[in-house]
This record gives sequence, structure tokens and C-alpha cells, in this order.
Amino acid sequence: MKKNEPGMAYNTKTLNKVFAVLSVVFLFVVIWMVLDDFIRPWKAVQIQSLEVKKKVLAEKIASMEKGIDGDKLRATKKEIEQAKIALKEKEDIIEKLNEELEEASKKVYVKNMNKGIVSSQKNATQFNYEHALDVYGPKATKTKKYKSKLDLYNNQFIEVSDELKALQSNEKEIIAKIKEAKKALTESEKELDQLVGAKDRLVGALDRTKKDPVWLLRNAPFLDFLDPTIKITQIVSDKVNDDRYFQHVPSVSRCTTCHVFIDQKGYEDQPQPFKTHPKIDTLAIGLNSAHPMKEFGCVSCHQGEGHRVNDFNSVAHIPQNEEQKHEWMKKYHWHEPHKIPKPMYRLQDTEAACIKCHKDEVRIPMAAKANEGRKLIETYGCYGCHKIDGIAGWEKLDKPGPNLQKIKAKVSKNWIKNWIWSPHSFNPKSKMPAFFGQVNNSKPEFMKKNAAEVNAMGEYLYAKSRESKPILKYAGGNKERGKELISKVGCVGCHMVEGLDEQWNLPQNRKGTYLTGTGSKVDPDWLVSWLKKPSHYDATSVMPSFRLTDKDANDMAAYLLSLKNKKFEQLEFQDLNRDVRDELLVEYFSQFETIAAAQKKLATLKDHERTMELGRRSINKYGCGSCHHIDGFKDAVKIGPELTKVGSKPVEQFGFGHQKVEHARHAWIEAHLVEPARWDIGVPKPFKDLNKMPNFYLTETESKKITTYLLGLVDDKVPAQGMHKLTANKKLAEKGKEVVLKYNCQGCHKIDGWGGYIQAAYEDDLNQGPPWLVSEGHRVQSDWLYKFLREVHPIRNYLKVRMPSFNFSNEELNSLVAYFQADAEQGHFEEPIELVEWKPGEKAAAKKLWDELACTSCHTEGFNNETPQAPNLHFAKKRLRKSWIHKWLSNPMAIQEYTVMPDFWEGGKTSALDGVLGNDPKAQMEAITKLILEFSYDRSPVPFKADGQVKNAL
Amino acid sequence: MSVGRQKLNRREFFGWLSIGWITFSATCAGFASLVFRYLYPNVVFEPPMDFIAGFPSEYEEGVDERWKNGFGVWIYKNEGTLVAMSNICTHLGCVPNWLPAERKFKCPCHGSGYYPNGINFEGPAPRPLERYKVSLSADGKIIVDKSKVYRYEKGEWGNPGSFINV
Amino acid sequence: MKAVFNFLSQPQISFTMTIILFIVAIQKMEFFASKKFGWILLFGTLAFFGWGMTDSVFFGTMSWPDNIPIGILIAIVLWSTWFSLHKGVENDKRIAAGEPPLEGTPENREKVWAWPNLVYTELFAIIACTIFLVAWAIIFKAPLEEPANPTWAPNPAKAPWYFLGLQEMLVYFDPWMAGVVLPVLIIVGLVAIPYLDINPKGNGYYTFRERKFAISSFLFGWLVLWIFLIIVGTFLRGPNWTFYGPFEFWDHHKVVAENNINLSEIFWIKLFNTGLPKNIFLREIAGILLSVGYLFGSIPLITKFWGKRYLEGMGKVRYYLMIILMLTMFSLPIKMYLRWLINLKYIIFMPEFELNI
Amino acid sequence: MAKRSFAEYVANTQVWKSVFRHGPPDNARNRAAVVAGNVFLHLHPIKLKKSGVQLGYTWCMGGLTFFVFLALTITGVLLMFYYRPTAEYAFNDIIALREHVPLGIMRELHRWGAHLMVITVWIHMFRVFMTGSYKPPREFNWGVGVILLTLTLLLSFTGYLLPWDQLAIWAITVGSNMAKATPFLGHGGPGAALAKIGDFVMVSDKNDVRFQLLGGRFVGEPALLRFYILHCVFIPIVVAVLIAVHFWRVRKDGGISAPL
Repeated sequence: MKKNEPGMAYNTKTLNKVFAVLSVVFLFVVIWMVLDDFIRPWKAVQIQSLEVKKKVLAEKIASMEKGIDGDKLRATKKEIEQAKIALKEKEDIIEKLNEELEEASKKVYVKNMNKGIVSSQKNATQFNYEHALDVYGPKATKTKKYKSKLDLYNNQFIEVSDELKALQSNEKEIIAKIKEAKKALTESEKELDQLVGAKDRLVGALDRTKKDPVWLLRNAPFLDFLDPTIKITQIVSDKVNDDRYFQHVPSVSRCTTCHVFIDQKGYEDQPQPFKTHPKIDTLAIGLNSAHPMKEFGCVSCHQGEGHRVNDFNSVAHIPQNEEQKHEWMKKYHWHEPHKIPKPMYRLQDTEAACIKCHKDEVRIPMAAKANEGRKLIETYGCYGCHKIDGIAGWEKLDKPGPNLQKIKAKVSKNWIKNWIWSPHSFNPKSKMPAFFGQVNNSKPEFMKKNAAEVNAMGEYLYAKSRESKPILKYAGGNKERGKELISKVGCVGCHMVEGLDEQWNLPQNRKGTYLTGTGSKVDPDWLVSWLKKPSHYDATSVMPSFRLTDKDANDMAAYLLSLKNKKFEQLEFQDLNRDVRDELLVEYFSQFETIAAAQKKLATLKDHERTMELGRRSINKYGCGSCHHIDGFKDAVKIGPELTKVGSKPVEQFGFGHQKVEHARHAWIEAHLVEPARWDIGVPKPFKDLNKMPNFYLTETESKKITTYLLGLVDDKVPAQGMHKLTANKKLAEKGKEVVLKYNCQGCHKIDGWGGYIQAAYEDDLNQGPPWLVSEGHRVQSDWLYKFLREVHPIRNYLKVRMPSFNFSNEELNSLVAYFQADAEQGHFEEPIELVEWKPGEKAAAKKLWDELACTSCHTEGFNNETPQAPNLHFAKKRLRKSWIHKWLSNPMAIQEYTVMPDFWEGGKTSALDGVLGNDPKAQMEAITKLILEFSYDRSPVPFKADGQVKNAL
Repeated sequence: MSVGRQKLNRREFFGWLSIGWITFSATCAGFASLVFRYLYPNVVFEPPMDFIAGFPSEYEEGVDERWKNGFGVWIYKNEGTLVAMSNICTHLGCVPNWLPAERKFKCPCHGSGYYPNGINFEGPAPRPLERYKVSLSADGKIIVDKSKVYRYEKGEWGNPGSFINV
Repeated sequence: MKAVFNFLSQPQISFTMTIILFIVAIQKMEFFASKKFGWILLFGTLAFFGWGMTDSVFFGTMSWPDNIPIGILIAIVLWSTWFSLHKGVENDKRIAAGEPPLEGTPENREKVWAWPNLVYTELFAIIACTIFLVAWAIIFKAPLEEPANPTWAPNPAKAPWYFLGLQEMLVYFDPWMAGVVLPVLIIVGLVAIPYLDINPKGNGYYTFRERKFAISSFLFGWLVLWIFLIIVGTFLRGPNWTFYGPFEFWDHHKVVAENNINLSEIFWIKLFNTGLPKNIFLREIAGILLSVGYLFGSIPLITKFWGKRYLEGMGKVRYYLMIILMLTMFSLPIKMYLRWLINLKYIIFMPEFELNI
Repeated sequence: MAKRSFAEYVANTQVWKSVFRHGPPDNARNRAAVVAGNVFLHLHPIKLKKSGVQLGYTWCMGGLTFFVFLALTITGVLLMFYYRPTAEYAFNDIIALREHVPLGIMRELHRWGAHLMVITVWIHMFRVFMTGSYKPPREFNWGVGVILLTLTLLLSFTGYLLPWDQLAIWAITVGSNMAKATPFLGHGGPGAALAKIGDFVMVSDKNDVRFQLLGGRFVGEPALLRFYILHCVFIPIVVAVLIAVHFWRVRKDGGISAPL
């Protein structure tokens, strides 16, 4: 080894070499750091967007150039040339005018200055005067002195102002003259601008997409703080907040950094992220849409990490489907988001976001899928077992299943056991879910136990059932007539019925149960009694009475009883296995006691008591009381977990078991709804711990819709400014809609565009279906509506379908009436018209109109014996609002698009009959309204008797 | 050790040494200048520079103060034109008060006064209040864009964009 | 193979193995400090990690950004321990041969200029460190999880990695012991080292033989009770603070039997077959006696069989302080083994006073 | 040669000479002058034992710890420009560093630097122990070092809360719960139950030592502010003072350790 010089531990040269090498590496690392900081994926996207913009602009310019009229362009250019020449001739005049203008402006300037001086002196004196007035009083010399000074200044000020005005108008005149002189030129220039201005502006915009050296400089590393063109854009919105540890911070959406053209039309066909928002004008983004981008940002609806722009994955984009997932994995190395509480909604779930702000509305406008999801939840009665708070209308709904308190009168014990065991083998469209025979409890050992439970539940229900005597005996009837009655009288507004013509089976309408195999199910006497008067058997039922005659009821029963399910009928449910029953009971008893003590307890019970005990416990276990009224289970708690915040539940808290399901909220819910017991597969659970969520046999589509809705049930606290605010009237309307929902009014009536599912059956002639209710609160008077809903009376005797008699409570009636009038922005009272006052000749004219327009050819009732085609007009005075009659007459189709009422006045603009009332359409309509009101009855119509006849039931 | 050899050593010495020190100092200086860059944020959370100020018909003739708080803009409507005025005094950046009785803006800091149209007439203000770009949206609402400024003394008050006809 | 490693890394097994390895290493230091073993160590660890990285679970745990420092720590600790012992053993050989230790040779005692020798060395270290840090920062992004949410705890909820030794102790001790008393004693014990270790040899140079006792006990605390527990706490503790092997997937639903009993229950119920006495001191009498006995009663015994020469050499105050500190240190492995062997939860269990040992 | 003369020209200007008071440090006199004349370098002795510059002996871990401490101070101060210690903004500001703040890598430098400092300080202690360098006359400085090590851990611990994410608050919740168990002072610790007179409870969750640390019963916004102050002001000052003491004593107690 070489010896170092004295006092040196190392060779100096070596030290320097190492130093140099380290410094160079150091330099490179720092450069690497700067580049790492500078190069960001979103910048590449923005640079790419310039190309896209260039392409789109070029296309636009090309198409514009095609549209420009070449001849006209040349002509205009020539005109400009000529105008310029003409102007040159007038040069002297213009020059002189300009000089004049300069002089005038100078004068204005000086005068203005004077005015300012005078004005400030005036104001100062004014202040002194007022001050003196206050302190020394009006008589003091000081005050007087100021007063006189003020008067002087005031006069001066008026004078100066006047002079100024004169000078100013002079100035204006000169300007006008100059303008006049140049008029020809300016006008042809304007014309040119009209021709090519738009194109020129686009060319200018195209020019700005160039990547020239200045552009490079502006976006260069380190210099990009000066005025970069490539930069992050963001929208801060206080409509929906970020939740930060009990604090709420306005949400931030930086999505527009990459989705550059989201708010610009013309990019509809570009690939993402350069696409225009597809609902830019209606739903979101656009200035006039419901949710302008500037106010709501992006994450309010789409969720996701709006703060993040760094790369595709940090935003928590979620693919719509497997295909897109694979595409993204290839393109963006997509992976499931980690540690992100609110990933984006899949595109198809975006409507979930509506719910958090539109909680007070029964139907959310423009959210078709969410509304459908909600309807499915109502149909299947998810709210029976799962608590879901804060959703308008769901507290009002009764338990979703039928009342079982008098079950004995309705079905046989054997039937009920078979039904519980497997509802779908009796009724493939059953809304009652299947608890047994699922993937997690199909082991023979479990089946044995389940059978014992079903036996015990059947016994229990039967034993605890109250008596119910039928009010009618089934006397046989005409099956065919029954079938027709069922189709036409209105049953199909809520029920699907086996064997009906396809036209009458409306799959959308599932408020009631699917009627199949009824003959193998119910007691015939019970059936006729039920059809005749549902409230006799179940006072709380929403099933209305159709005021059937005994014969009608018997005929309908005859048809329903002819529907048999022979296979199911023959099933004999196995006998109760007493050993299994006892074993189960011991298991229950030994929960807190030793097995010996449990057995001792069991021994004290008699055979029947044991069955009842197991029945009671099983009903508790499966939560039957959550959906059905059963005596003794009035206060049964909802058995399922609460879903009020399920959309915010951390993914980690969902149990995925051994299932190969994507680890995401939406995937879990979807999979769960289709096959609820799947999480138990491969998990050796004891009998009592098995997953109890029953199987509704939902289709994938249904499950997806429900999932969308459930994802919207989040615990975000939306600030007041973000919540959708309802006006007082709309609030009343929403309250009424809750009642509508409960009784399924919208099953038959199309209420301002909502529902009317039955209408599909009347496609040929909507006039034969239940009438649409279009601003019904404006059409009818509140008093009439109240009375009508309480006691239905005939309006349209020509209809086969009937308005049934519902069991509304007074409160419900009030809220329905309030709903309609508030929704139509109408007051409660309508001025009563006691006596019609005629102008001279008006009544004759009215009669003439009445006759000539042949009103009685349709509104026949009370005039002739023809079959009516339109409502009885004799009830108009008590029923209709006068202003509505006018509106109706002036354009009936605008209210009810399908009506046969002719548009006599063609939108209220032309006369219906020549030579009447000076051809004034308004006067004509007024006259005929008066006539109708005059002959209307003063009395209210006579309601149907409770069990009264219907005049023309077929 | 010969003299020549020593010289060679010295050259080598300075070669490596200067590479080392120059690179090292450059890197350190670069690092330090990055701190300079670090202090310019790329994204700021300030109120947006443009906002929608409703329909022109919502404004009375004269000065309107509804956007003063939050956006710092007076809307002034006069004889068929509507302009958006900055509320920052051109003297030292205080916020003048609008005195409806005297029909003038008066700055509390040093007493500058402006006419309703923004022209200065008293006090130390060197020039009139600035105007912002105004335009009409497709549905007829006023859009105020504060990022574009029009100044009187530069003769920009006649430019298109500095006012709208209503 | 992976299953074997999973099995071996269970705390009770790996801890025992570490202790045995440690004792063997102390006895056979010549081999363990040799260059040959250094290479074995290097290639062994490289091979293990290289092979381990092919497993996705292992790779995932190791490459999680906040675990990187522990990886670095393991590498540095392994290397520095071997290196210092290697130099120590070399010096021991020199001393045995009558030569001064390497650092004490006249050549190395020669005075050199701070500039450029020291200043440059420091500068190199600084630049290298900066390069390392910047590259680390570019490649691994600092972790950031969900925004703070006091209503929902992530699973597992871990302390910063350098406190994971303490968190691991929490499995065996009550918080007041593991979180307060032991850390305080660690600090006190560290500060006390120069005053307890009055061995004049080995001042300023690496050695092993001359300070065998001091180095062994320090290394035991450092390697076995600190670094090892951090490794366990970082890599082998998953959701619910349940043990997971290095190749075992962190299944949130893994269930382990953790039913532990107290000494009082063993004493009164199992041994005497009676109920627990009402009086809490009577109830815990066994534990109290045992603890007091361990901490104070054992001192004469230790002194008699082992410590006499130290007592004479150090003086009473130093000796007893040392013994008490050592006993406290050894209480941790003892408690760990009691837990593993007889499912013991607490020796003294007085929730009435929140006093559990 | 032109270059050389330019360098010579620069080296002869008044400016250069006023800054560098001596010639190039290639002879004994200048080598002494460069260390003695520089406020930063004169921390070092002018000459030292050769073993003191051998990396194989010293590992340079103490020096690196100090350097990392300085680097952390600088990056920490820079981070303070973009960080607000409030519940609303703390998390968003950390996201901002990742997403758009120029050179947001400052956070990574700071975080990994903090981890690095813990490692270097441990290894430094290990080396000092293994070379027996705590032995007289350096006992006191070893004690100062142990305190510095503790403070380093506390610095890192207090900084751990500041990102205000789940990792942060739960790590600090776990960590600070130990304070709850402090004997007599924490409400979950032994002896706390004794400190009460009737209804007057002197040690409960709203007045124990943990409450004092967190400014509340759980890790909330007051804790964030406290940890911020501790992390950015209080502990760094104490550490800086102790580092000065530590260095002073290194020099006074015989320089970088070497065999006696």
C-alpha cells in the first residue's frame, strides 16, 4: 500500500475523484427528481386534448367554409372597397368633424372639471349648513351665512350642469355625424362579419392550439409558474361536502383537468376523456341544466376522489363491466381502489347519487333507474325486514305481506306449510321469498330441522288464528264472465292473473300478488267474501272494494277457483318429527342453561306446547312478523340489518366469504340480492348461525336496479344549500304522493306523467281506461274531490273499469286532496257560483253553440238516452273549477292528449261557430261555460251504496 | 519527485476537484432554486374569476352592490349600457364605499372619490376604477369575467367586452 | 416450504429459536464473527428474500411503503451486528497475541488534518445519504389512507413501526407496564449503562471477549427484545393483531384461540379447588408473592450462585440496580413463555386498581 | 491556460479574498485555517486521530443523523407553507402535496427522512456501545445521546399524526392510549382509582395525563394542533439545544472516540 503524505488519512486524488463522481450522481438524482415532479400523466392528456381540439375545429371550419355563399362574400368585399373609396372622397368633411369633436370634447372635459369643483364645494357647504342647522339652529347668523352660500353654489351647480349637458349633447351630435358619414362602410363590414366572423373566430381558436416555442416556454419545467396553458383545473362546490372528521369542507372536482371538453358541445363523438357530457343540457354540466358544473362540480354526483389528478387509478374510476375492466387494465393498469372510502359510482349506478339530496321526493325527476329500484324495494317489501330511515313515503307503508291474523279462514294448514317450505313452487312470481332449500341449508340434516320448523310455524299460525265468518257463501258462477270482469273492472291495476289475455297481464304492476292456483289455495267462501268486502277479513288491507254484486263476486270467484295447481295440491307436508322438534327446542333452551336444565325444562312442556314453542321461536327466527301481521308479533323488530347508510358501509365490513366476487360494495350487494345464501358456501356453520336472508329469486336486472338505489343510501351530510328544496306546495304534494304510493293509485291513473301502468292495456283507446290525472287539482274542486274519494259516485258511466272504494283515513283523504290542489298550485276554495248572470243575447248564443256543436252527442246523460261517451256535465258546478273549463275548452288535447273532445276553438284562438258573439272565441267559451254551470245540479251527486249495484257491469 | 510530475498532479488535482465542486455547487444551487419554484402554488383556492350575475333586467338604473361582497364587483347600469366595475380603489387598493345620497364612491382610506361611472374626481386616486369583462350567455344571463380588465386611461372602455347593451 | 416458514415464524417458535441462536452465537462467537459466516449470512438473506419476493403476499408486505424502512433496518442491523462483532473478534485475536487493537495501532493514532480527511468523508456521507433519500422518495410515495374517521378503525391499527416492539409487548403486558413502566426503564437503563459498566477495557475499540457480559446483555435487549419484536409486529401481525406467517394471506376472519386465565384462578381454583377469595389481596396473594419474590427475593440467590464477583467488583448500589434492571428485562421473555406455555393472562390481576401484571 | 488565469483572476479579486481568507487548502497552514476560520467547520478539531475518519470504525452515523435532522428541518419548514393543522384542511393539504404542489416530493423526503433518522440514530447508539465509547470520560454524553434518541422517536411520533388520515389518527390513538395507563396519572393506570374524594374524581378521562397531551378525550382537532406545535416548535428546539450540548461534549470529552 502506498503511503499517504503526512497528516493525510486518504489520498487527495482519490478523495477528489470520489467527490466528483458523487456530485455527478447527485446532480442526476436532482434532475430525476425535477422530471419526476414535472412529468404527470394528466399533462399528457391535456396535450393530447389539443390535438383533439385541433381536429374538431378543423372539421368545423371546413363545414363552415362550405356553408359560406361565395358570391355574396365577393359582393360584400366589393362593397367594402367601394365604401372605402367613397369615404376617401369625404375625407375633408370627416377631418373637419374630427377636429370639431376634439374641440367639443375638450370643452366637455373642462366643464366636467368645473362641475366637479362646484359639486364638491356645494357638498362641503351643504354639510356645514346642516351641521350649523343642527348645532346653532336656523336663526343663527352662521347658519344663515351657510344657507346663502349654499344657495349660491346650488345655482352655480345647476348652471354648470346645464351647460355640461348642452356641451355633451353637442358632442354626441358630432359623433353621430361621423358615424353617419362612415355608415356605408360599417354596415358592409358588419355584413362581412356576419358571413365569415364565426369562421374567423374558429380559425383564431385553431391558431391557439399550436405548440409553438412560446407554448413550450410557458409549460417548461420550472418556468411553468408564470402563465402555463397546461394546468390543473378545479371546481370547488359547497353543494356537497367532503367529510373531514366532523368538519365539512367544500368538495373539490379536478376532473375537468383531463375531461377537458366535458362542458363543450361538439365533442360528443370523441373517445373518453374528451367526450362532452351526454346530458349537458338537461341533467348536469350545462348552465341551464338542473346541476350546472360550476355549482355542483363532478364528485357531487359521480363520487370518487375529486382531489386527485395524479393518475387514472388515484381517482378511483370504477369500470362498468368486465369488458371495460379488462380494457382499463390494459390501458391504465387499473386495479381495485385501495383505502378510498368513496370510489366513483359505476356509470350505471350514478343515479344513486340523486338520493342523498332528493330524499323528500317520492319520485326523483330524471332518475329513472333509481326510481325503478325504489319501486322494486317497495314491491318486494325490503323495508319490512330492513330499517331504512329518511326515505319519503316508507314510514307510511304497511307491512308488505298479507295479514295472517285470520289465516284459518283463508287457507288450509297443509297448504300453508307447503307454501312456507317453497312459495315459488306454488307461485313462480311469488313475492314471498324462499327461506328453505337454499344453497346453505340443503344438507339433509338441515332439511330435517327446517321441516320441523315449518311444521311448527304452520301449527302455530293455525292455532293462533282468529275466527272469521264469511259474509257470503260461494254459490258457483259463470267462469267466463268472471274472467272478463277481472280483466275489465280494474283488478289488473294491481294484480297479474293467470290465464288472462296477454293484454291484461301487466308485469310492471305488482302491488298485489300474482293470482295463480287460487283454486288450490283458498276457501271458496272466503274468496267471495273477500272480493265483496276486503275490509271484512282485514280492516287494514289496502285492497279496495269494487262494489260488486253477489253475482259478480261469485262469477269472479268461479274463475279464480278454476285456477288450480294440481301438483302442489297433492303435496302432503311431512308429519312433524317430534325428535327433531325437541332437539331444536333443547338447543334454544340451552343457550343460557346447561343441556340437562334445558331438557328438564322441555320435559315440563306438553306435546302441543312444545310445537307452539318451536313455532313461536321459528317465526321469531325467520322474522315472519316483520312482513306479516301475526298476533303476538305486533312489536316484532325488523330482523335484517339497517340499510339507512349501506352505501357508506366500509367494504371491509362486507363478508365476502369464499365467493369470487369483486371486492366492492356494488358487487357484494348485487351478488347478495341474486343469491343471498352464497356467503355461507364453504363455511361450515352450525344450523343456528346460517344466513337467514331468504331468496327472492330476483333477476339480475332487478338486482342491479335495487343495487343502484341502495348505493345511494349514504351517510353524507349534505349541507342545506345542497339539499333539493321543496316549495310549501311541493311538500304538500310529496305528502300526498306517499298516500298514492300506499294505495297504488298510480297503478291505474297516470298522474301528471307518473305511473298509469294499466294504461298499457288500453292502448287501442285510452278513453276506455282510467282517466289520466293532469293537474287534477285545477280540474276539480277540493270539496268535491274529498267527497268523491270518500264515497265514489259515477262520473263516467261509460267506462268498464271502475274507481273502487278505498278505505282511506280522514288524514289520508286530506293529504290526497291537498296534494292535487297544491301540485296544480290551486287554492282550497273555489268561489261558488250561485246564479249565472247573462249578458244580453249571450244565453241565446250559448244555446246555439250548444246545439250546433252537438255537445249532447257525447255528454248524453240527462239529455237523451244514447250511451254516453263523455262525463256527465250535470255535476260540473260542484265538481269543476270554472277556470279549468275555459282551459279545457280552449285546448282539450293539451290537457289529455288522448281525449275525443274536439278542439272547437283551436287553441282558444279561432271562433267555433261563425256569426256567434262577434266571432270572439273567449266570449263563446264563456257563454258555453255559463250554460253548463246553469243547468248543473246544485246538489252533490249520489254516491254508490256501499254494496250497491253497478248499473252496467258488462 | 520531479517538477513535471508535480505539475501533472496539480492538473489532475484541479480537473477532478473542479468537476466535483462545480457539479456540487450547481446541484446545491439548483436545489435552492427549486425552493423558489416551490413557493408558487399550481392550484389556488380563491373565488372563481368569473361568475354569473343573473339577467340584466334584474338591475335598476345606477349602481348595484349585490356582488360587492364575495366577488368585489359593482354593476353599473346607465342609459342602456351595463358595466362591471372593480371595487378596488386605484390609489392604494382600499375598498371605497358607495354613498347613495351623494351618488359617489368614496374611499375611506385617503378620501378618493369616484362618480357612479367609476371616473375619479377627488382625492389622490390617479385613475378611474377598472372595469371587468361582461358578456351575455346563451340564455341571456350576464357573465362577469374578472380576469380581463379594461382601463379608462388606456382608452379601453369603448372596447367590445367592457360593456353590454341592455 | 412456505408452510414451514409460516410455521417456524410463529412467535413462540421463532422467539425460542432466536434465543437459542443468540446463546449459541455468544458461545461460538469466533465462527459467527468470521468472514465465512458473513458471506453465508449475506447470501442466505439474499436468497431468502429473493425467493420470498416471488410470493405475492410476502412481496406485498415487504413493498408496502411504510415497511420499507424496516427492510432497510433489518439489512443494516444484520450487517452492523456482524461487522462490529467481526472487528471485535479480530481485535480480540490481536490482543491475545499481545498487539494493540486495530484502532490503537500507532499508525491509526497518528493525527490527520480534518480538512480534507474528515470534512470530505462527512461530505461524501451526506451526498450519498441525500442521493439515497431522494431516490427513495421518488420511487416510494408516502402512504396516505382514508381521511381520519374516528367512528371506524382500520384493521389492523398499528403504531409507527419503531413503536411496534412496544405494541407487541402489549400482547403480554398491561399498557401501564408495556407502555409506561418498561419504556421508562429502558431509557433509565440505557442512561445508566456507563455507570453500571465499570469495566475499563474495551474503551474506544471493537472487542468481544473483553466485554462479553456487557455486549451479550445489550445485544439480547437490542436484537431479541427490540428488533425482533418490531419485525414480528410489522410483518407478522395482521388484522386483529393476529399472527400471520410471512407467506400467509391476511384473512380478516382468521380466528385463533386466545382464552387466557389468571394466576389467581390457577392458584385458587385449579390448585386448591376453592372459589376466589373476596379479599383482593388474599386473592392475588400468589401473584404478589411471586412478583415480589422475582424482583427482590431472587437477588440473594442470584448473588450467591452467579453474581458474587460482580457484587465485589461493582459495589452494592451498582450491582442491585443492574440486577433489578436485568430482572425487568427478563420479565418480558418470562411472561411471554408463561403465556405460551400455560395460557397465563396476568400474574397479578387487580382490575379494581387497574393494576395488572 | 486561459482558464487557469481566469480562475487566478477570480481568486485575486477583493470579493473572493474577503470570503476566503486563505489560499487553497493544500498545505498545513491553510488546512488549519479553513477549519478554524469557518463557523460551520470549526465544529471539527483541526487535527484528529486517524481512526476518527475511518468509516469502518465510526460508520458516520452520528454525523448523518445530524445531517438528516437538518434536512428534516428544511423540508419541514417548506412543508409548513402548504399545511394547515386543522381538521378541515390537514388531509386535503397532504393530498395537495401529492397532487399539485410543485415538488410535493418534499413530503416523501420528510417522511422517509424521518424514518431514516430513527434508523441512523439507533445504529449510532449501537456503534457507540460496541466500541465502548460511553466509557469514561463520555458517560454524560451517552446520557445526552439517549435523551436525544428518545426525542427523535417523539418527533417522529408527533409528526405521524399530521397527515390526518386513518393511519395517522389510529396510530396516535394506539400510541397515546398508553399514556392513559400511566400509574397514578392516567385514568386507566394503576392507582388512578384511589385519587378521588366522594364524587370528586381527580383522575378521569377528562383530566388525566392523556387529556393533557391530547387536549381532549380522544384524538381530535386540539390534539392535531398540539402535535403540530410539539412537532414543529417545541421538540425541535429542545433537540437543537441538546445537539449543541452533545457536540460540545464530543469535543470536550476527547473528540471522536478512539482507543485510550
